[in-house]
Amino acid sequence: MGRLLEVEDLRTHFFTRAGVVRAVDGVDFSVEKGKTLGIVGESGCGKSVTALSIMRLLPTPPARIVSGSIRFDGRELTTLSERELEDVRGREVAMVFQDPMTALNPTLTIGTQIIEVLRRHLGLDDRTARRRAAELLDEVGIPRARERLDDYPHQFSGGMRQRVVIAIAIACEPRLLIADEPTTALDVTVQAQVLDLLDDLRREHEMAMILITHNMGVVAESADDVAVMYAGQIVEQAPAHELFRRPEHPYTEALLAALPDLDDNGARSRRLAAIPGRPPDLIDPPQACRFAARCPYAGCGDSCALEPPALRELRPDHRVRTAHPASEREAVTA
Amino acid sequence: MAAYIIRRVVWTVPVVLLVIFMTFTLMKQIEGNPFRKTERAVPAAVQANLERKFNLNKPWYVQYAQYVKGVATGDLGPSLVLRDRTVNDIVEEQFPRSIELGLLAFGWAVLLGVPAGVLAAMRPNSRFDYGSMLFSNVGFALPNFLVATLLIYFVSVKWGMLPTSGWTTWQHKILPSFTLGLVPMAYFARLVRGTMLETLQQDYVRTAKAKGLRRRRVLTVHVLRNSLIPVVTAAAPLLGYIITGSFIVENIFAVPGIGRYYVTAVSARDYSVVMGLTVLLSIIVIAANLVVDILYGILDPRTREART
Amino acid sequence: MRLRFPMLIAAAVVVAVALVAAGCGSGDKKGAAGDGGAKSQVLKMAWGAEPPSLDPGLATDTTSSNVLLNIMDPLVRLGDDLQPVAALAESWDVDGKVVTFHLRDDGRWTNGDPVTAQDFEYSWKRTLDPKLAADYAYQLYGIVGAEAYNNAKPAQAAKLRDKVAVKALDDRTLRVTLTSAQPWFVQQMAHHSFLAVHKPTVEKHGTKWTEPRNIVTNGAFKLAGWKHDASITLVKNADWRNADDVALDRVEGRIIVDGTTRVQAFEAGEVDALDGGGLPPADMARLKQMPEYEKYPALGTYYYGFNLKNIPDVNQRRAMAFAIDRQSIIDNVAQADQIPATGMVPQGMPGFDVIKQDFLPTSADLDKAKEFMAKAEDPKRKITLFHNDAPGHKEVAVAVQAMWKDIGIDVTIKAQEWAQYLEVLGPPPSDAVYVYRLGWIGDYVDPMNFLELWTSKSGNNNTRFASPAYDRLIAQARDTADDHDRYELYRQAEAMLTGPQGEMPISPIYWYTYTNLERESVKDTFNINLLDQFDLSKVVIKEV
Amino acid sequence: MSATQIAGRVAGVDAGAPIRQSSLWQDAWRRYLRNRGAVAAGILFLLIVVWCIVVPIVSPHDPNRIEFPDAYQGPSWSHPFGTDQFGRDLFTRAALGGRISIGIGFGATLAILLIGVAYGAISGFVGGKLDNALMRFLDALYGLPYLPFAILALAIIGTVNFWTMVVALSVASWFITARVVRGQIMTLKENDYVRAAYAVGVRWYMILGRHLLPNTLGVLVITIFLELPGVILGEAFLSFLGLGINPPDASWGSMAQDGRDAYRAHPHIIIIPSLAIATLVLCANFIADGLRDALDPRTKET
Repeated sequence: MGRLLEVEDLRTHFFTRAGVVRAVDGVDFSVEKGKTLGIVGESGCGKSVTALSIMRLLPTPPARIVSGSIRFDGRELTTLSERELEDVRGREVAMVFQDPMTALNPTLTIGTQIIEVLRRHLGLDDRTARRRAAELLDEVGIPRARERLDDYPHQFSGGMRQRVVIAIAIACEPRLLIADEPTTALDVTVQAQVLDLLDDLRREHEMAMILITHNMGVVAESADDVAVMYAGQIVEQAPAHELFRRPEHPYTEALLAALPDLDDNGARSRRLAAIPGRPPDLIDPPQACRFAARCPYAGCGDSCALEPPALRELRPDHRVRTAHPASEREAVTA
Repeated sequence: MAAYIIRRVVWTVPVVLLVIFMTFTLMKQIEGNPFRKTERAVPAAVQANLERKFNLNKPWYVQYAQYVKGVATGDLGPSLVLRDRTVNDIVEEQFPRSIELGLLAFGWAVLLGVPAGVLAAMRPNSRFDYGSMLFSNVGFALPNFLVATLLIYFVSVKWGMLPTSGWTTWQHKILPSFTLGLVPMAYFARLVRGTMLETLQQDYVRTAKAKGLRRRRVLTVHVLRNSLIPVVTAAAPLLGYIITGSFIVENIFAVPGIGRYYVTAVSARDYSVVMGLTVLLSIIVIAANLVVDILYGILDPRTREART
Repeated sequence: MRLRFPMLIAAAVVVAVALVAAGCGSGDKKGAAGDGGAKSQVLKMAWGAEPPSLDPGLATDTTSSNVLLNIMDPLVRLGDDLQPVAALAESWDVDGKVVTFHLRDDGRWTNGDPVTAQDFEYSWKRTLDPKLAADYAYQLYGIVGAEAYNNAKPAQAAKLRDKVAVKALDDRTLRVTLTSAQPWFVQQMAHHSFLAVHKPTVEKHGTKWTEPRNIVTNGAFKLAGWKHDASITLVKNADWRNADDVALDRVEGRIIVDGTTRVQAFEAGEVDALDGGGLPPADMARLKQMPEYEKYPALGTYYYGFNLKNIPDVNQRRAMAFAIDRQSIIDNVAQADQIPATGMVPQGMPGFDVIKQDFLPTSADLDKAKEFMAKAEDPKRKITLFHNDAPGHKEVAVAVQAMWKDIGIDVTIKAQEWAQYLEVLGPPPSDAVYVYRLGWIGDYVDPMNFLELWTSKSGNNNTRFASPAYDRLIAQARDTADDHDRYELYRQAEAMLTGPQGEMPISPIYWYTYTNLERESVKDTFNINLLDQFDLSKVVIKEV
Repeated sequence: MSATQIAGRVAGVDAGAPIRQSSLWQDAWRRYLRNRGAVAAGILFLLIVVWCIVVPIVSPHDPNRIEFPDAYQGPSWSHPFGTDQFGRDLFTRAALGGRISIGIGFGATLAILLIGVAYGAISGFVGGKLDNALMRFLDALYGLPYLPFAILALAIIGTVNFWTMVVALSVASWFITARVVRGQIMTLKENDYVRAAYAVGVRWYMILGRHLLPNTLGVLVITIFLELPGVILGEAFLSFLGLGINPPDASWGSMAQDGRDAYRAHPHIIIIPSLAIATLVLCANFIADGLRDALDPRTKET
């Protein structure tokens, strides 16, 4: 099993008038071919910025990738020119955005919006592209696909629009699909359908996927590996079953504790339960562990309030960034 | 959409009638004798002959009925002052020149204003952005009589590059149309920059980029098209600007159009010309509104259903 | 893509600049100058207005009049001394109230028809026709039966038409019977209202007969083009009776209404002469320095009239007339070398030396003014001054306002646009008016034209001045054929207005001049006469 | 407890209720102060107004006194803007002209607001067929140039003074304002706190006066500065066409008109009032932009 995407020490900062916002500050992860990586975290933790950094879709200025590398299939993305990137986007790596209500151009038919990507990357002629577009719509479960090609986005419901967005994303059979909170803006009833659709498509087209969400339930269902982000950094990373069975980081524990019952379908709609306190200001993050202020175990006489803990591998494939992982904690607290 | 258009068209009829009636009533309120143009008193006999000739001795409702009938059949009546010509003659000969002036002004505005706005939006806070926005703000604020005066002095009188006035060759048309186009130009530049910046931040533009579309296609198909919709909507009010601006520009540049006639006709009490021009201007603006609304519906599919 | 938009614009700018540069390279900037050898006789001039009508019966304004007098042949023109000079009429006899004109036999319409006495009879009666409703029909009221016909109800029109005493005795003899002696009648023939029109053309084309494609004329020039509000092109009429003496081949006229725009066109070399329609007063100081500047005396008086109802005391009126610094207004405000006016009848008018009163000062005489003011009974110290909003009047009003402040009178200036203004002036004038400004430009060369304004029945007497003695003087003058006797009557009349014992219903301010810009190549031959007429057939473009 | 108070309570707990007015305006003010261009424009605008008010009072020159020997002087220490053809001090006269231009500008803008608010409020509040009729009428007239009607109005009134100018400039300029107000009222009407007020039986005029109109205030403040440039330029156009107010008073427009004929020899006479107009218009535009950013929460600063 090869690594399709390797992100190393990615730092994406926003240079604003108020100061430098370290939105992503040293993130490492990789995605295996055909596997799903879930990235979880509260809003503002940098997970979307990470996704947009991979796509190089962040507005520059103010955003800039200050260091790190993103290798896709061995190819360094951070140094590609805009023109070279255009060949990667949509063709090799595609993205599904959070809000289907705004992700589609309201003045163009959805047909046009699918066809343009087919023509761009696959060089199809108009007729073939149109036929393929209809097939794609059909594939993502839109009834009467051929007729609906000439409809405008506002004539579709939110769930249907997200299906269109997904159809656009998979149109050129990309090897990596980044889904950035694909269900957040949708009605509870359609969230599951869209997730299932994504999972099916991933399997069918043998794509790898990065699923970004703030919902542990979503991750539990579809991800092979999970990375938990907090304040611009990954705080815990493990295969999904391992993470859910033996969470190590207090933040992960809190996230999981807020999830009542994994088998309960309603759980997917549950937002993260409130954890007391707020994430730190990313303009001037604390020198110490960024979770320290909210960590119930911090300040127990150790160094974590002064110097930042490193990401360490507790077990094979299970890495965590805390001075107080659960497995080492019993002894102390006991 | 069709029903909407029909309804709008039907609504213009009472509005036009109302405009005619209002103008007619207003004109009747203005004191002054259209037949006394100089110090010389007009003998009673001459006055009576003139009033008979132009039907001014009839009751007002007869005059109004005659006038409405005339407008309906495309006859705006004779001029009370320019005795060799009817209002139709004046409109037919001089209105095209005003339209040409207006279109050229509009051309400047689109040719320079829109690209300036687009470029400024593509590089916000750049020097070009500041420069073009400064130019746009100043262009918007400077009264056009000053602009006209300065342009004529430097370009024509001092440097001798273009004629000072008149409307015959294309060289004659550059300065007046540019002067008149300055305000719409400034307006377009600001408007396009604003809408374009807004559009650039839209999610669907990010989607388009994420699809790997070439930058040119993203900008032309996804950004520009959507940014220009407000520009189309702004065109109708701008028409008003251009028409009123032409009052001064036509006078200063001796453009034989219709704008400056308006002022002259009001002060000469040339009732038929004033009414004819007012009604004509109103109909044009009303028609322009209609066209803009329809265009808007075509450009932005979201509004189509809402209006049927 | 990054570069395309800027490049597009840069390209557009480069192309535009290149075109402009090419355009001015090939443009004939300096007008008629520049071609070697014989001067091409093409005059480029600026007309001050669109002619409202080129129908002699309907025209009322200076521009129409000047175009007409260059494309049509009048019976008589005015010489330099303002005496009548033979034109289409080779001679005329005056026998009391009967005037007989003898036409030349070589008068030709541009379609080849001869110009006949019948043409004049037809034209004058046409002008008087109530159905044509000519504004200037009253110019012909001196002819027996003219006023009655012009007044006619439709039913009687045909009958009254035949009673108008203008008769073509044969093709070349025109006899006119007048209501009184009217010694100025022959000079009046130089006015455009007395021009003939071509009957078949008028009847065929109706109101459109004046369009260049239809018009038939009989003068030194033909109307070759008339783009309304834009240009008027005249070309030499090779078949004209005196064509050999006409130097100009073409007159390319542009219509430029705005004074400053006209001056700019002249200075940029686009036109070689203006039509004397007045230069912007505010720019006069500069223009007067130019070698192309030219001024001509005019028959015209710029005056302030008093509403006698609101300023009843003659001493206050005298005081106000004395407080006006006429010379200062001319030097600082009007600036066109006008002449300080001390009476109603302007300098240059035949008989002026007899008629003139030397009572009013040319500069302010504040001592006298205060003396008069002291004598005034219940002087009005808060008054209004009305003027129309045409250029220049505001400035004079502001100056006079300041001058009257010196004798303790507070003036509120009210500007009104022309039509409204005339309504307010009446006669009788509105009670809101204390003082108003007007001017009078002569129609014909006789003091009568200026003095009859102040008769009690005159439609131009906006002062409420009404004196039976004055009316009698004017009536008497109308029937006095002898110049010397008539001038004496005029002197008495003028004295009743502006003399030491006069009622002072008006305070004259200045006598007009015409100012113009003329290229030095035409300056000698382009001349404007006292009645604001210029004869293009005399203009020659010289080498300078 | 009165019905209105109850409605207030209901409104207070509702999510759609407006934030307390004072804090809304305080927030707006803070946002405005952060916009440097708008602040500079506001200060300049105030300075011009102060100049117009103060200078004629303290000036050593009588603005209407004629001194021909001093005519057409260029700028100097005693006459910072030079003098006009009568030797009158242009610094003082420009300030007086500013009083008139700005006065007419604000007067006409307020008149436009009054008509526009009345029309828009009635249309939006009553709704239904009346609204439909009023709006179709507005649709048709939208963009109709106001200058022809202003010229007609001036001709009818006959004399031109401050008030007739205000009437002339506002008579056909209120269409946009009416539309904006109507739209605002329509949106506000849908708010739950308004519904709640209805539910508890608050009278319509109380609803209009207490809940609807005060909430359009922000839009109206913006509108003032959006309309002001047009009105000031309109007054200048009319004056330039010779339809301005009577001497010896002068607005900037009529001063510029005086200056055009003399511009070749004495350019300062047209340039100074024209630049004054331009500066004022520029300031008003910047202020309007600043106010819009400050009062409209949708537009965020970048």
